[in-house]
Amino acid sequence: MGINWFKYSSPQAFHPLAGKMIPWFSVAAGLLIIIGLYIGFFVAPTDFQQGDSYRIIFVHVPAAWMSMFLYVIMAAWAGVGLGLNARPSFMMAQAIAPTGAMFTFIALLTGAMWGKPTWGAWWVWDARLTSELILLFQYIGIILLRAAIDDLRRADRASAVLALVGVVNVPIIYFSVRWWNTLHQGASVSMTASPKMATTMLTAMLIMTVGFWMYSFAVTLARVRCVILDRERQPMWGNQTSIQEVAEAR
Amino acid sequence: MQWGSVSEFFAMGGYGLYVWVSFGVTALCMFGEVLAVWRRHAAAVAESRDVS
Amino acid sequence: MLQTVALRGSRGQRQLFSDISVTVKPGTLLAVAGENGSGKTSFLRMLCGLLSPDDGAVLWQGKDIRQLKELYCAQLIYIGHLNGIKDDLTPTENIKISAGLAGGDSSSEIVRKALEAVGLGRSTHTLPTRVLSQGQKRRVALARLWLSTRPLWFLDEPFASLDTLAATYLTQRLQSHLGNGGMVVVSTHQEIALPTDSIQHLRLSR
Amino acid sequence: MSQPSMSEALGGVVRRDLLLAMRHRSDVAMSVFFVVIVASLFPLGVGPEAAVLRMIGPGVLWVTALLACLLSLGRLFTADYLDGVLEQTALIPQSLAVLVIGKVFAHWVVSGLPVVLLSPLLGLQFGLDGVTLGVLTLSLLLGTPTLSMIGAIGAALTLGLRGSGLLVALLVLPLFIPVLIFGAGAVTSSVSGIGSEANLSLLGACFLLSFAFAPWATAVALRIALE
Repeated sequence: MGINWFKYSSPQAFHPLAGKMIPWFSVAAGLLIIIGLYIGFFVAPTDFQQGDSYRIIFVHVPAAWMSMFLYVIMAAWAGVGLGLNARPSFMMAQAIAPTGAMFTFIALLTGAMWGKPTWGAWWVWDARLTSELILLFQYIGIILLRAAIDDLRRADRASAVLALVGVVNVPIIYFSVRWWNTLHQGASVSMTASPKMATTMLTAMLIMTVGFWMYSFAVTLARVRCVILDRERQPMWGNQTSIQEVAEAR
Repeated sequence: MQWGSVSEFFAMGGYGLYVWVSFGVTALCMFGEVLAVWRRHAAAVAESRDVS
Repeated sequence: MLQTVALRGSRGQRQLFSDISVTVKPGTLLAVAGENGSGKTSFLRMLCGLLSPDDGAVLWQGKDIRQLKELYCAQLIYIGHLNGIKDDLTPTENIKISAGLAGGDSSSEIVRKALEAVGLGRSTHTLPTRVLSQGQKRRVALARLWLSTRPLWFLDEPFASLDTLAATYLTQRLQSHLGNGGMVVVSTHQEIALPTDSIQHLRLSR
Repeated sequence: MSQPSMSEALGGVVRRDLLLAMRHRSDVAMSVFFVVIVASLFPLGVGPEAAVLRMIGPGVLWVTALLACLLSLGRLFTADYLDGVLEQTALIPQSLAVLVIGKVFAHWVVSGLPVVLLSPLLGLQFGLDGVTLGVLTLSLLLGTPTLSMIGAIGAALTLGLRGSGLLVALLVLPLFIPVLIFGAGAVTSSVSGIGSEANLSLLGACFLLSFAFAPWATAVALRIALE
């Protein structure tokens, strides 16, 4: 188990490869988000019930989806890292966390912005909102745990364990809050009560989501490059030339 | 196209504040993140040049 | 037989040692030397499976210890830098409980004999370990060796803070262990007064 | 060679920790006293209206028990880590996850059980009736071991870190939420006369789930901390 399977897919080789991929993802992200916004604002009609406030969902829903996707992907990398003792997958997990936390924050904030005109309250203890909030706490916990550990190896592995524990926790929270809401009748407001969605709206939302995916790829890859450089700088392999190469290959 | 004028577009049927704060903050977060990663990378490259 | 195959270890970002291949045969002792910070402790912890190597493997009877897990733990005794004893328990309680956890005989009689064998007088057996001196605490930790029937011992600086008398007791115990076909890995700065044909030296340096 | 049976190993770990707790009785008294004083502060802050107290009582008592568990988590592994007993525990030829269960159990007997036993008395301060007091005790009896199990993961992850006390709270509190919801929910539903069986069985499910996964995760985290 302890064999380093990724010995040959070295970070030094990955760094320039990531550098080549980032521009493509960035351009794709930019184009898709512009198209998504165009459809969202100019093609999609005004909702007869909610008026134009519903347009917030074009960022809210994709951001909420991304926050969960990214958490699962981060946990998957963490699990691979623990299972195969592979440092590059820990680096991926480390690079995903801040972007995931950011999307979670966006989802919460836009949720409040959508909730105020729709429900008349900035915040309700809805199962989705609550699990989103806990998701943010978990992202922050993982980032803080990593920051608190000086030894890189331990930091990688400890935050990986926490990420995996969190994957079990979030669905449990979702269902427990739903259960709790049915107990406290009256306080319960469900987002599923929103009206049936028109095809154009769905299209805009999906295009925005794909755009956010591309954005996440680009930013995560760019951050992995920073992580690689930061880690190489300390003479792990006692190999100074590799640092030079990485810097040149930029 | 449902917008009669530019001001109507920005008013968003009375929900302008909510809509534009949402989109604004999202844009701000994303651009901020890109900028932060960019600067971090530049700093990391500069430092690794110093080391070698 | 204990073997290491191209073992590489690091602490944080710093590489300590690499490509260490040694074999410890029954009845022999491996003395690990090296300056402070050369990785003696890490090497010993790696051999008992507390630390995983960056590269290479540790083999017990030809099998990787990461596969053997608990079976391997049942073969070894590790006495590290930290004594692994509780300050608020008496030496008797400490040894009794750790002998029980090791699955060995933990009758009062045997525990008393072990403590006496390291030169701890009866009056100290029922005091809280907290009030004993460093050397006496070290003796309590080492008393486990007198209860053990396990073949493989890892001792990290066992002679540190021991007086000459206690050091003699320990050397004698090591000798009888080796005589019974046991294996010992010791990290030490001192010469060990044992027949030279049973000692193998390993020097760690970066 | 010599290998302890599972019960021998478990018994040894539990016995040592309980023996140590007996030598530090004041530590035990502290976590109990913490719960009593915090639970007594709430009525003083909120006011003496019986209806209000009865409404907030379940939540307050549960949050208090949760905080008491959180505060005592620091003691779970730290001493063993510092004096080298933890690495010896990791070398015991038994699954470390099983030994973790032993340690958590001993810890719960010392820090959780006194709170459970005291809870009917605290419930009286909030004007809970007889049946509800029973539900409160039962919910804590099911819930506090779950909290200790989950908390052990956080305690192991933050072992030996700077500011680990605060960090462990940040890591563990999100994981405590389902237990809090079902535990306080059981008592609340008893107060309002609805049956509390559903909440209690969900609490039991949480206990089983934590029992199945938490010791294993804690063992992994402990090995990481020991490296």
